[in-house]
Amino acid sequence: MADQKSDNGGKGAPVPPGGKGPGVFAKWLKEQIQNLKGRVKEEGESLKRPEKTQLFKSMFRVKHDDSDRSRALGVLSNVFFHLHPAKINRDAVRYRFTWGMGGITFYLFLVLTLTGVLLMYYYHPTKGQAYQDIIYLMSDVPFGKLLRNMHRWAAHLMVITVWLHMFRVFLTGSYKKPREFNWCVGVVLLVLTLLLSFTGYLLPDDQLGFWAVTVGTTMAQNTPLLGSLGPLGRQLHITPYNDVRFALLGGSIVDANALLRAYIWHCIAIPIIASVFMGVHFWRVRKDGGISGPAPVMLASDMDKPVPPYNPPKM
Amino acid sequence: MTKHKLFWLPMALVLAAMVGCSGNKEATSEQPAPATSATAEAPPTPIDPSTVGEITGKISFQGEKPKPKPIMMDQDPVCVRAHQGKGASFEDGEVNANGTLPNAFVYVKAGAEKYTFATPTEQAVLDQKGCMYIPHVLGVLVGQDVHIVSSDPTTHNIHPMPKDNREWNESQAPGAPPIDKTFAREEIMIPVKCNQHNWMRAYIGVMKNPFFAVSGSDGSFTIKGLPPGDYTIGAWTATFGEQEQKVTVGPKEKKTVDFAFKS
Amino acid sequence: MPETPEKDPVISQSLAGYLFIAAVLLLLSLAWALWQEFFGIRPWKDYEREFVSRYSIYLHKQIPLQEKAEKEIENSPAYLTLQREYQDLEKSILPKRESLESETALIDVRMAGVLDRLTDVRSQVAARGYTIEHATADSTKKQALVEGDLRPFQATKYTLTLQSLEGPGKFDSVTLDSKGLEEELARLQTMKAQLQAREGDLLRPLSEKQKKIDDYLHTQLFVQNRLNGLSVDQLRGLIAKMQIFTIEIKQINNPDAVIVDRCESCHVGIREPLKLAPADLETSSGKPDVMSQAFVSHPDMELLRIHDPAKFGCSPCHNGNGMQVDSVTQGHGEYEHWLWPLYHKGNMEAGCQQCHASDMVLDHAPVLSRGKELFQWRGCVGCHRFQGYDPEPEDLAAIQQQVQQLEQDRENDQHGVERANHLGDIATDNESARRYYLQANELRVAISKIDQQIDLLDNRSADVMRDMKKVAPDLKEVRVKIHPEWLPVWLTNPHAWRPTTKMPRFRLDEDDVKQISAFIWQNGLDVKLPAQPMGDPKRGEESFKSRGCMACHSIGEGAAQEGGWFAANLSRVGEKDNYDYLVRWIHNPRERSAPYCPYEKRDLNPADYEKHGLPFVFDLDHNRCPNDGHVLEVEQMTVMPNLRLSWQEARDIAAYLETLKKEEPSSFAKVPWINDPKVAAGGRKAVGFYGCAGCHEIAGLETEGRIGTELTKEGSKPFEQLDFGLHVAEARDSGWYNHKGFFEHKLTRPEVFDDGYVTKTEDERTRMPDFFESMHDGTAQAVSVLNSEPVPESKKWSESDLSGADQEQINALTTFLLGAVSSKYPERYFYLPPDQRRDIQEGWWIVKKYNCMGCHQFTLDQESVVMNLPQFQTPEGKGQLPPRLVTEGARVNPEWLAKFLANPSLSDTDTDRDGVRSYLKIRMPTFFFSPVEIRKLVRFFQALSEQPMPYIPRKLEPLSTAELTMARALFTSQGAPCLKCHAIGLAEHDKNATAPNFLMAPDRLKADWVRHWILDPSMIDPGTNMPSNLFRHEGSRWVFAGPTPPSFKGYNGDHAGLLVRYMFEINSAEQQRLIQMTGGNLKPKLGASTTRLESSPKVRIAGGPRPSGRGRETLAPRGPAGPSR
Amino acid sequence: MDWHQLWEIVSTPDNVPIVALLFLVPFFAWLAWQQARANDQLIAQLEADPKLAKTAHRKAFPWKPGWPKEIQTWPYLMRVEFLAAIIVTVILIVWSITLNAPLEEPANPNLTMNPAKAPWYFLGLQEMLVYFDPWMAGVVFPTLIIVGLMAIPYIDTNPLGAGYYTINQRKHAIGAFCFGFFVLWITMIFIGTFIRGPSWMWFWPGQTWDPTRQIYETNRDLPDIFGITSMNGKMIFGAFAMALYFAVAGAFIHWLMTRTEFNRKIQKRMSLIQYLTVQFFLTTMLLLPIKFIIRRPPFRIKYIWITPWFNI
Repeated sequence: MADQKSDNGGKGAPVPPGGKGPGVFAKWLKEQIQNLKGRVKEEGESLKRPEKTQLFKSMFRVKHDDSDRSRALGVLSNVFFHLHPAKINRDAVRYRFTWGMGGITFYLFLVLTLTGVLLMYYYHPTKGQAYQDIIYLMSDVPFGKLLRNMHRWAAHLMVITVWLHMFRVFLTGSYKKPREFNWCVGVVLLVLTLLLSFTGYLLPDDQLGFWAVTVGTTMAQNTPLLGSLGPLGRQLHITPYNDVRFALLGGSIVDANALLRAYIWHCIAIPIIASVFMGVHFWRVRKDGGISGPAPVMLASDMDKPVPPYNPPKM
Repeated sequence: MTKHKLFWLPMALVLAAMVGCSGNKEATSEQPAPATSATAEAPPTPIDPSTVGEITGKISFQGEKPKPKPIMMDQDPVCVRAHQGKGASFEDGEVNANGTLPNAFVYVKAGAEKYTFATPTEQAVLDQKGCMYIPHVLGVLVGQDVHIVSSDPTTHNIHPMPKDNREWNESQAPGAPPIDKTFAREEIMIPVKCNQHNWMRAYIGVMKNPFFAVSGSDGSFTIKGLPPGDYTIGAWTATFGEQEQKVTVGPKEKKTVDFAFKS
Repeated sequence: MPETPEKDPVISQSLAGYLFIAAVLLLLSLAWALWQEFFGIRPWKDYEREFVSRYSIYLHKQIPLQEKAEKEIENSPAYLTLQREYQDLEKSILPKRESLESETALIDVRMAGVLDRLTDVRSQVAARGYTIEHATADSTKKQALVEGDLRPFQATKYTLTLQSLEGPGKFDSVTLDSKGLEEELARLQTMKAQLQAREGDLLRPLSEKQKKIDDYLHTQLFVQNRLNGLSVDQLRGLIAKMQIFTIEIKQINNPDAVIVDRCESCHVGIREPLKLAPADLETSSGKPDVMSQAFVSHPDMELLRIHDPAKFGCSPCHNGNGMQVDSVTQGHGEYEHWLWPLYHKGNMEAGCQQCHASDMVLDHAPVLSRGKELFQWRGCVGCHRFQGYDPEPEDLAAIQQQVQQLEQDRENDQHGVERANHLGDIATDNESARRYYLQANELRVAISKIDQQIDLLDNRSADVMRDMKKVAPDLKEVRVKIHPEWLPVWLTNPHAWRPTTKMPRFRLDEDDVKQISAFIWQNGLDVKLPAQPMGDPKRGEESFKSRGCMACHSIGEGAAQEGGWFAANLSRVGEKDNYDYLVRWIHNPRERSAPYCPYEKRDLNPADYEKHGLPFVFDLDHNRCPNDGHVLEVEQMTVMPNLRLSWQEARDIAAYLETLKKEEPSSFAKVPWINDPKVAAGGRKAVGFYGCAGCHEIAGLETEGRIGTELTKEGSKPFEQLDFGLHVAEARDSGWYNHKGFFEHKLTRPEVFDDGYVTKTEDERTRMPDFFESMHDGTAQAVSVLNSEPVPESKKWSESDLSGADQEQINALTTFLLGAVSSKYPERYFYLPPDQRRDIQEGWWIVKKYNCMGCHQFTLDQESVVMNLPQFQTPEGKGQLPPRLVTEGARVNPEWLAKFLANPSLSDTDTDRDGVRSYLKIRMPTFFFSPVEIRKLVRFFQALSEQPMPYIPRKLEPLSTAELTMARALFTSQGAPCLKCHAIGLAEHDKNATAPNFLMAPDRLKADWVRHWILDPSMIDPGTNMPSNLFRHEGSRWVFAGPTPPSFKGYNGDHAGLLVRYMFEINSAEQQRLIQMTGGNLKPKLGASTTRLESSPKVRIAGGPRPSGRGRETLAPRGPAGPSR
Repeated sequence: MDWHQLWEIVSTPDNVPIVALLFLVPFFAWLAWQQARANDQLIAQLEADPKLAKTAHRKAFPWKPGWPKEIQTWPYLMRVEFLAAIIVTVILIVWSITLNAPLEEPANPNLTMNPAKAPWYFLGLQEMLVYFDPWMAGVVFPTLIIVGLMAIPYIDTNPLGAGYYTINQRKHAIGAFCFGFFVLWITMIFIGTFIRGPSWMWFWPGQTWDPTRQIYETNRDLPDIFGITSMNGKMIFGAFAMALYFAVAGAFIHWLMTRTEFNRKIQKRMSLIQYLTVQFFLTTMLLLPIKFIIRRPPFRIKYIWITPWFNI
């Protein structure tokens, strides 16, 4: 906008010719109005191309056109998009091949973070209050019910998409060299996803969560060596008061401390850990050559050749 | 689970609606109460006097005539004096010399509901004389003034003991002004006693229609002015129970209805 | 890319269509979410909106009607008079008021003039003063500045033209300095205040009058039952309230008890000041719907007044999920995961129990009260512990334990004494020896204290044992009491023999019946009762019907049944009972054949007494065990009281009862096996198994515990833990898979949850017997009946069809059990009042225990049994009714009451009479209350009438000689009726008496009450025989209404007061004098036994009266082997 | 057939994901199978014709010369991602509106839920509790699963099949994984959710979940069948039985791994440790269905090997 303004700015506001009679003044006034109309029209015209405005340019830095360069820059110079390469395998955009599960999982993680943060405003991880808060959330908080439902179902959906993602990755053999390590990171993320969901289960402090967690942690009690009921636990003087279950729950039963621990794990610790691993996961996807396929098929007869003839790792 | 939850809902509604309806009735009967009962009474139903009939009859008594039971009035010398040494006997269970019953209350028990009657302006007098209520049996209309006077130089205490009406008792010292009372609801019969003289007894029948009579010392009674129609006639006695008979009265007809009581 | 033969599908394919569809779907789903948020899960918005509109319409409809009614009232002479008075008053004060106001106005103007200048002066003084104070620290310099600057300024004089107070338009000119200005202002202010005060005084009567007018309007509307007495203005106010009604969640929030209830978001009208019925808030089409149901007012506003919803909320009482408002199902908590669904309409009162567990009788909860009563009466408590019920066995056990502990302590202390003495003896120096001896003495004192404590505990255990009752008869007496042939008949099905019995039917087969009968028979005490001569059944019937037996017992079956429900129906008693036993029982039901020793756990026999050289005498005065000195059970554990009848009358009644039979006892099957020990052998196990000892006293099973589960918190037990047996699926499908369904089915047919099991052994099946057999017509039918509306209370036992009565009982018991929960309220919300109300709570338990309400009315709406009996319907009959106890606490002296309750004959020697109302045929029996219960009862009556305890009589002014003469004259005058009805101690006169003797008044009555009583007895006891309006109001005093004796001439005192004072001075001598004064009228027989009434009876509370039969009655035949002593 | 019961279980909000899983997993398996078949056909074609193999576009996806091998991320990938995000959002919102997240009674340690179930994704582990001791099912197996999953890239010495769907080239790998994923994981979850009722009893779908149901259940162990009663005898017998199992299962797996020429080629590329790891994981995996079968009627065997410290 400033550009256009500077053009007109040169004209300035002419000094009204004083004392030459009303006729002259009317003429002058008409002229000014005419002038102003022109400017308004001109600037209004420029608004039709917002990408030309200073505001737009300051935000997006690159031109928005169909040239390859602009498109590549559009991805690379964007903090959110630049995890992507500028160009990708032509068939990698096919849902049929990728199932989109990795991306959806990440999207669900974002949804969960958003809804989770909003839920945290209304939740106290204390015995008694927690349950009340959930009821409050469901009946009072604007969109509270929707928030809670979305959080719950997104979490379930995320578990499913993670599994399917892993399934797809296995089926396309994408863990193979050089992506072995990223597969391991993926497994860690899978575990973290399950733990995230599990820790969230207790938070409403209802029977469902209580007994699910009780069942879950009773298994932990049977850990060999570290659990009070596990093999060799007794021999190592492991009791219900110093075993791994106690460490998980902050007590020998699922109670206020367990609630607090679950809360902190669920809202702070695991999300941070998962974010770190996700960062690594995505970074390694890029560094290991983008997504693995769809790659050209290999033949058993190629097996002895040292390097696959196609699709070498880039960058 | 959901199924019967849903089932419960209409169930509850139906129940609620039922209660609601009954509540409704109560409410409506409450609201116009002042309109009907006290302030604006329905006008009396016109009865054509040229068609009215009449019922007469006798109350006979079968069986051995019970001996009159004397009243021991020595609790209050005034009463003794009032009878000049002759003494008095209980009216309940009394049988006339001709073998009929006095003090039977004969009334139209059913059949006259469609008529309404203006409250009579004349008073029904209940006297206390010689420590006895006179008359012994008295019929009045709902809302009619009962004028209670005492002719005795002793304190009486009039105490009706109704089931459906308001209960009260009031003392009436010698020379005290008469007591005027009304009864708001129909009732057969209200025993009246005296808290001072426990032998004293009267019975007041509160009626919605004026078709009633008390049998006299000859055991006969007459109910006049009955419009033609089917009636149930009741005859009440203090000692021998109550009887009823059905009767149809034609225009200007004079019917005879006799009752016979046994001991 | 021109050379591309085909377009590249990956690049050229447009996703626009997909994106568009996805975006549209997204928008739609967002819109749906919004709709859901604002309407879908906010149904209460509709409710509130509807309420506002319907309620406004209703109010608008009401206003013209109310206006009409108001007009009528406003046109009534009384109102017009008030109005006129108001206007007159207003007119009369108008000139004064105007002059006051104009004076005030003048002052205001003048004051403004003064202030105008003064404000300026004050501001200048303050500024100058500040400058001086801060100019220098030197005080002399300061002083100089003050003198030089401030003072001259203050002294400056101003000349002002001010409004004169003499009248408007007049001015005076004054010259004042700053001080003068201040003074002038103060003067004016004072004057103004005075004027205003005067105006206030002037106007006060006016506003009072206005209030009177408003009150009159409200009162008249209220009396006419018009919309709770709301005036048109108030109705308009309600409409205005509706106009500014905000659609929002209406919430009760009490953080103190963690209650958040939003019930009023839909039930908007629940607390409106009007009584709203569904019809008042129907839809525009004129039909009541769900909403009009929801909008009604609370049915019991009084209940809400006591339990302010702001404090108590809704859901803790009604259950449901008070926070949820997103659907009716959620709000009412009627979904799987809410443990506290809304109580069913018929069980609504269950909610009261959680806080009112200590109450036996609750005013606003008749169904729950009935359930509580039934739990005791039907003997549920025999098998199921319930906190608060039948505490005596546990108390007794605790006392025994304490005694044993104390005895142990005593022994230890004894050793301590010996040790200390020994140490003292061998001590090396005197100092320590003295210390040891002191120690020994201290221990000896401690021992004496322990001894006293043991005594106290023994006494308490005697009390507890007196209070301990069994629901059913003592089976130890079975051999002396009944015909053995009857036993199997009864056990097979008690309901067949006596349909109304509270004995339930145990599902016994023929063998069980034989074994149990034989066991009980052989286990009974083998004693012989003296043979009694036959009485006169005709007289007996008369006695039975007039003495009050029928307050508890009934006669006749089906429609012909007559009498009380509390005790057995005696229509067939002649088929089973021995005459000799009946005579003893009627004469004194508490008499046992042998005492029971709880320490030795057996019945004592004459040999036990003989060993110690004691006669075989045991009663409340001889209640120590000859063997160990502990307290014995010397009474039958029945609540049946002693009517203190003579032996002859007892015989008459027994003879009458023996005539009551449907068939001859000889027609029962013979029982040759009854004495066969082999048959009895299996009976012991069965008797223990079925818990017979819970209700019956059975030799050898006295210490058996309760066999059922404790039910104190049964309603809180998760119903998943309730055993529905094979009915789970059915229960789920037909909607009774919940507490209510469980309780109702279990009560209807206890074995219902054993249905269908083929593998359960007898022992695994439920032992609970059938209480309500009339409800057995198939489970499904029972359910449909149970889920309908509650049975009206009028359906009582006397109904020929028991199912109605049974249904009522099941519903009441279900309500009670549903309410037996751990409360959601904090404990401080429980109703455990610290004051007299606690006495009321405790008293009701005793009143219910002994069925006092069979004879007495405690409130007018509570009907006693006897008042409905046909023999009490005539005027004469009504005169024979037992006294109403509505104001008993205010009427009687509590000390006297305690004596009376202990011994209603008020005499040790002459017990065959009623101490107060000897003229009544019906008789206050002796209940042998323990001191504990007497104390509670006395407190109960005092508390009911809000009388302070202990009672200290008000001192009455003694009568002067003149007054005494006057009082006597009045008492004996023709006009005064007192002596006509009140007993005076002359048999001849008292025959016709209908009121108590005045001799008792000083001890028995409270003077204040007596005064109210004689002024208007029918206010206190409507329907009483006592005449009303004996006095008339004359000025500030009450004057006798009848002719007064000449001595009253010139007397200015209060006649009623005079009489009361006189009554409290009457003694036997005075009474004699009165009798003489009446001349021949009362037929005094000089020397007649006026001593019959002891003016202060010496009553032994501990032992109660000694019934005349106990070794005194010479007529009583005494068999050589009899238990008499 | 208790349809009501069945509907109640299926419609429980928390079970909806499992129902979804029942459709999603087969669908995606089918999707993968289709692509794998296309690829396998292509591979067969190319293997048969080495000349063609040199020049052909080795993908089942169509390609014509002149089409770019790579395309711009913006907009071609981004728009796809965007579309996916919108669809997921729509699904989530609709799901959230129509189904409420469960909220049961407040936690109550005194009121045991029957059945008390873990979150659905752990029900496989809970189901394993029936067959193994808690320390095995709850601790050892989960650990093995994680470790085993992580080990996959390092023990799979087959270089073929990277980046495309195929079955023929990776029969064993895919077979083993699908066995683990479908049979041991999804099926167990399915059983845990829909089959296991009160007291963790086996209810066929449509049977009423009756908490009071009585079933014949006996805890006998393998040694008991052979009449071995002494503790030591049992221990030794069990050890022997386990050794036998591992020997047989190992031989079976070895036979599988060396069945074809291609298999042998792959197997030769393995180091000893890789080979042993594969053997260990596969034999352990096989243990589960075997225990599952012998636990069910008519065998009803609880443990194979009993020691004072642990039981298998």
